Amino acid sequence: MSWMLRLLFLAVSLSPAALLMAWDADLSWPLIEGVRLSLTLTPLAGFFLVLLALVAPLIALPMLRRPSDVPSLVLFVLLLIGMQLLLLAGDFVSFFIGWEVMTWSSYLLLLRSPRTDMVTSQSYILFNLASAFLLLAGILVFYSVTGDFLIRAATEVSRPQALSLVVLFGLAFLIKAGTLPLHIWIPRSYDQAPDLFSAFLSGSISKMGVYGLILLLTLFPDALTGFAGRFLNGPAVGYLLAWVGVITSIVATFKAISQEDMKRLLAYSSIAQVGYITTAIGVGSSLALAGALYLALVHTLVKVLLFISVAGIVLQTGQRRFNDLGRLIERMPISFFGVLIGIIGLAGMPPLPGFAAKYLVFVSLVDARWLLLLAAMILASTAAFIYCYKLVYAPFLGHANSPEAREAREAPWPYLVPQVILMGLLVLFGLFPGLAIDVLIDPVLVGLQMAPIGSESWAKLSTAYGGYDGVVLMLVFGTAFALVTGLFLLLRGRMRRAGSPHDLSFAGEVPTAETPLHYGAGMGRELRRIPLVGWILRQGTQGFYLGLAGQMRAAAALLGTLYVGRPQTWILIAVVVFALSLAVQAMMGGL
Amino acid sequence: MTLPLTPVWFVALPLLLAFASPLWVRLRLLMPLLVGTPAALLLLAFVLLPEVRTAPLLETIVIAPPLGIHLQLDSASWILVALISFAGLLTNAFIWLADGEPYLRDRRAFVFLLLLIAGCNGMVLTGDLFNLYVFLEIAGVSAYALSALRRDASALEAGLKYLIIGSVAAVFFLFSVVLVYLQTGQLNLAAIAVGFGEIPGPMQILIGLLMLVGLGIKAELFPFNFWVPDIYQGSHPAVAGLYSGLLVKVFLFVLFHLVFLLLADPKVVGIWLMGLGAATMLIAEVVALRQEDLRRMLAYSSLGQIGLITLALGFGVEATTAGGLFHMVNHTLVKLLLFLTAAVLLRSFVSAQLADLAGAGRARPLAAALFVLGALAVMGLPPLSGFASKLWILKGFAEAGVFWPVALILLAALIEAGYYFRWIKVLYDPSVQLQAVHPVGRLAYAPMAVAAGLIILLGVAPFLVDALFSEGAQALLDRGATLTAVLGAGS
Amino acid sequence: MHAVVDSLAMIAVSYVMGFLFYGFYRQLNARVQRRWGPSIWQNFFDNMKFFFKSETLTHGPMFFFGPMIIMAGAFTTVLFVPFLKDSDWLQGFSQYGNLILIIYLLVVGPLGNALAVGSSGNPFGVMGVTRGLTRLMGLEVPFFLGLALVMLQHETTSVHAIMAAQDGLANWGLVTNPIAFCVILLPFIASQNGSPFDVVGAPVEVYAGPRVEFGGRLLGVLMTQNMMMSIAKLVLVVDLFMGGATNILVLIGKAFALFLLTTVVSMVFPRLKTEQAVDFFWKVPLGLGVLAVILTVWLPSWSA
Amino acid sequence: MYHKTQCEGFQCEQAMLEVPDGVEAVREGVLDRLIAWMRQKSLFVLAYGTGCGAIEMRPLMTSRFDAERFGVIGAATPRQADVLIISGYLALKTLRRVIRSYEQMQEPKYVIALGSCTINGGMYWDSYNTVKQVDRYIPVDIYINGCMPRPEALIEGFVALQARIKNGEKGGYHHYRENIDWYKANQRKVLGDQVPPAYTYDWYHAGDVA
Repeated sequence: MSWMLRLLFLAVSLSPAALLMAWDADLSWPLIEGVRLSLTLTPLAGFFLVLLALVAPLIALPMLRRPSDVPSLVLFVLLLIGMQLLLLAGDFVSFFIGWEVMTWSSYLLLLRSPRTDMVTSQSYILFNLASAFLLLAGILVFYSVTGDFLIRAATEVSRPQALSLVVLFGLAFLIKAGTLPLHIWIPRSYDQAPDLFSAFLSGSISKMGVYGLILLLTLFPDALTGFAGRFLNGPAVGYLLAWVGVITSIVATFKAISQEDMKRLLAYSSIAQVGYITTAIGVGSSLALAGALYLALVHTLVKVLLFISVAGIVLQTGQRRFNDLGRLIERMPISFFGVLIGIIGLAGMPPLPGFAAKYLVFVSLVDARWLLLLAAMILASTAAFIYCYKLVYAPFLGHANSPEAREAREAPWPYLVPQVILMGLLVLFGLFPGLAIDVLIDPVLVGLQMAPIGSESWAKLSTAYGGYDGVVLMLVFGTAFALVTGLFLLLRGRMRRAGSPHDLSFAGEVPTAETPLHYGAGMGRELRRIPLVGWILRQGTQGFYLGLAGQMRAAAALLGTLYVGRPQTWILIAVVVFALSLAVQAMMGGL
Repeated sequence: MTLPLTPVWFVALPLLLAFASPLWVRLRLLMPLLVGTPAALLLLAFVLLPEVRTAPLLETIVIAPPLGIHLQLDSASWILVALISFAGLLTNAFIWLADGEPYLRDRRAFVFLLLLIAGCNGMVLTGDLFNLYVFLEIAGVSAYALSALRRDASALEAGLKYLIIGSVAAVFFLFSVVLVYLQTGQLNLAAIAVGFGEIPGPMQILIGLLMLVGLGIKAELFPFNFWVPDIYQGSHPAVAGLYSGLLVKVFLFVLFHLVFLLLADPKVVGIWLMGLGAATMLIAEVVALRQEDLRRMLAYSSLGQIGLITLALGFGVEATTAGGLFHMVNHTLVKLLLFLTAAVLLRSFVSAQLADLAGAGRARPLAAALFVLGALAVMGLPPLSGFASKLWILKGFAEAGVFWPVALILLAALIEAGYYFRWIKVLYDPSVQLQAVHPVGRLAYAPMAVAAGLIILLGVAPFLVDALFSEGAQALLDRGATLTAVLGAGS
Repeated sequence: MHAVVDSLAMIAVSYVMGFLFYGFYRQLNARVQRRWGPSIWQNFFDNMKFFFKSETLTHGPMFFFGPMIIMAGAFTTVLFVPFLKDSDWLQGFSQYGNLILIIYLLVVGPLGNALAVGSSGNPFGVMGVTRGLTRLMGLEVPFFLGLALVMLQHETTSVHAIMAAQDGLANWGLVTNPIAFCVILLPFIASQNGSPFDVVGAPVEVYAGPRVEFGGRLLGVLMTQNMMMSIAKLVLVVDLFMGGATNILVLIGKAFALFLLTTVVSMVFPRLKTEQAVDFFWKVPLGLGVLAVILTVWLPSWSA
Repeated sequence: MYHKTQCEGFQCEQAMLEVPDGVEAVREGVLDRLIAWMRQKSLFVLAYGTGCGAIEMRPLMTSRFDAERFGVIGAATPRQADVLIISGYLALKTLRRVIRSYEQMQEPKYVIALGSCTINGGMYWDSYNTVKQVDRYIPVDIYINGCMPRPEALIEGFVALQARIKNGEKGGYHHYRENIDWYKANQRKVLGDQVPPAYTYDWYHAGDVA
């Protein structure tokens, strides 16, 4: 029975892939009078469906590990169905249905974690529902303008209508994407969600906000330039959006550095990465969109890889704080490589595809002549090195700081298989930066009626501003590495392994197991002394939102006093209201 | 002898059975009969459906209108009648199958339930103002009694309070009936409708206000609904579910029936009703944020939904009205489901307080899952039925280009999410290991499962029924057709 | 074959230039301090001594591979920077790369080595790495902004194309875009680990910083890559701002001139703390960069 | 007057350790000579200020005496250093650190002991807490006597050390490895259980003395 269930679950997790292969027709389903759901597959949605198809089975596999949580499996299936509906939506109602199914099923999945607390779950669902309801409002405005629910470019829209549409849709998608200052639900929920589900949250669900933002651009062909014209070489409204994205990534990056918990760090890093994507979308040129899609691809692969690795660590050690881990490189080598490849991709280091994505975005910023944005983005992406390093140093290197970390074993194979596959994919895309362009991104750009990037060969990424060759780069680096290592080993003299991890230069002192040798938490503490960073880290939106919630509760208490338990008061109020209405009518001259 | 299948059975059958029941002594036969009556009524409703869809059914009793009494079953009232029978069936089945409190599985309880059904059916069907009052009292009195059935202080207090406020409402309504009769000399609704325009303006306002206060109290509109939480909390949840799911809907329907029938231009009061609806909705949703008792929370949530329906019906456009009617049905299903869940939880854990239910999801997974389903539906999240009706309402507003109700409805839904999800979170609190005190039979879940199944079905395939609601809305809104049907073409 | 010989030649040239430049630097430094100083070959001796130490301690495989990665990164960087203009020689694989790639390659090695430092388990080393990354975060912003001004000026990221556009002194980047040069100058010094931004590896600050655990041959590798990487950066700036070089002597001359400039700046100023350095980068060079953007990008577009 | 005819006490052990004059120079080939030549050109010094002699290190390294001329330059950590300078008297407390640091240095490594205190305790000859004779605990390659020796003397010491390295003479570290048990016994005698942990030297026993 449970065997069948597992098989079924795995089959469903493969459904996005199957859909991608087999989809060739449009479906439609009547809902109520005048509302008909129609399903179709656009190239843009196809791209995000590819991401989903890649990720879903990889996360489903470790979820199946015994003892598995059957409600989680059911909810995950619902979530997948919702997301596929969202991506296949040819009209806004199915889009919204998919969006909402995704929202509530992910919320219920979030509750499956024993760590989720009230503030987290409430902020998750309220922000997401706020996003959904803004979306619904936008859809209704759209409906009142065009007269039906089909997703298509709105041509005859007056400026105020277009503005309200852009604001409503934009806010909805920005909440989902988690840009500042609407991000507050992300770190908490990514942190406290079930470990594997965090991977899905960050890898797939956040991409839906990105999908929405790009979709928004297609709704109004001149959405970015239409309102305020152009700034330098790009759209003026996009300039604002790009700054929102970049500030998001800067702030989130610094917040990430100061975290002391692996999953929270990854959560903030997720916000930062989506910030880059938002920036690229703001630029809006074909180069920039290619960059945005590329970033989305890389971020999906990388974040799923990292979250699964981290889930493996948490599974084996029960620890998630940097200070409680360490030295896992010897105990969990494959997970180490997972995280290593992950952070190389995350940091956008060549030769992994993260670099190709960043390259496209940088070039598009130069092309748009938005150099200040470029500088700000560089700030975020170099500051990201610090948290990337922290992520690999604190759990895997250094000294083991807890008994669990000293005795941990490698994660079970359902955790390792997805990691190995994702590492392979990252290396593949890194070697062939043109592959993703040619196969995944150019069709989308053509579908959006933009100039494709094109690639002369899969090994090459080429733009008007130049490009690079991934295979040559990898070959040169690999040869150099082999050469250097070989030469080094040819030299005379003995290599000796230190007899103890405590054989350290420590100013003549002898460190012991009690000496605090792990620098995991210290990383980022120094940063606070930099005035700008210190200022950023002192800010927060939590106070505002908690205050809002407090005001709401105060209002509830105040209004609640109306509902007293005395019949005489009820009658009194009824009679008084009756009398007052009569009096008012009388004064208005009605009587 | 063949019994003609006419609308009169909707009132007569439950009344007959209820009053005849003391003659039966042997309970074994009686109970299935009492429980089964709503099923028979539901069957009857569906048998009559094809006829109703072609033309409204008029059942004249003794003399033809305008002098005599008549029952009118049109597409709109059919929805309500079917709903009443269905809700009664579910509640009866639950009480019967749950094998719970003995005072509820008693003959008296079923008698009162049947009376309640009879009263509701009567109110919906009748074409006569005074009859309306009579049925209103029948339904009211049986409701008071149902509240007070449990022999303890809180139930008696609830019953007494309900009696007081209900009587006040009835008095207000009776005054308006008297005034109408004085002014027009008619009691038949159609006839009054024809003559209503000739009543002097101030008197119209007075009558309107009296009716509004009377029915407003009963239909739980804002400044008159302060009694609701107390009563819902004091009554047994299954009964409270009937109030919320059934009784209020009936009064609301009556209110709007009167508005659309009596007034040549309902838009005049529509805006005020919309305002009342919006206020009811927002205030109730906000107050619900702090409720710590499941029944009170559901009561406020119910008020919120009533506000939403008022807002939709008050707009008086076909799409919103159809959506509003659809939402009535959905809300009935959902609230029945939620209150029955509350009954299960209350029975299992003795308390309905938030703090005492923490972790209930692990001890009663099915009940908690059904609660989640109900909560999602009541917030109007797809793919459940609440979404379809809400979408219909919102679409109606959007078509008309009126966006303030849209904003308010969405805001209210967000606030609603604030407390429903709080409850869901607490139900699934992992830190508490809760043990059920009393067992609950598996059969008790059957009625809830039926409601849940319908919620899902109507959510996924609302096109199965949407024509009914469109026709219902047309029937409700088309004053001329009703007048013609009752009074003949010449009037 | 050509590629192999060419690559080896580039590596050799950068190594020789590296130790000679550093030897010169130590001489000059000594003279400024009124000392005789070591011979100009001293860096070569030091380097060779480390390569031939008879004992080398490691802290595990990652500790060993870190220096290998940084060395491979240095080789790769050198090979992706074109040393000469209009020549078949000393080009390496630079036609397969671009300026942004080179900037990132400059960081690959140090990050690889940071793994080794972490693997050693010495907190002082990790502290040094953190400081290094923090400084990188500070310097990269104005540095990249300055280079972006160059990319914008030539509308390409190809170093070859930028070099080709600067024929004749009048077309040197230094002349056509002096403000960009000013923007990158100080970050450039910092990226060379020069004073006043040399807090990262300073012996008295955190016990030699990232290199605390490295000794023997591994330290030799680190020294080598440091010298080669410095040369790669110098040549890059020569390519971008000083019109590149047509033959090796010109290259050495221009690189030496640039080296002299940075050395003089380095020798005059005392060391800054990490956060002071970062703050400085975000105020002065970045402020200059913003000014440059306003002057060279915004104003022309508004007046147009 | 007391006149020493025979060795007595620790002096006998000392005699055992002393390298006879005119040791065989370990010269094997051109490469070794080249390496030795480069080694002597570059001496990285680990200079812990263990005693008052450390005061002479500063003028040595700075402009006036400029040891960098000889390729002598300071190193921050034992891993990078070639020469350990024991600058004056060693207390028991510092001895432990010095041993630890010495063992952490990478071979080839040399020790220069600076000042009389390192030879015989100097003015602290009767202190309960001062190590009187350093080479009982770690091997000393060059003694530079004086209290304190001038920087010129230090330079002379370095030059002498360079000459020894250039000639390919065996450094003190060979001694230390070959007689590790004796050194450790001595260390344990004064330090008790405060001896630095064994993992820095236990590989000596594994053979493979390169």
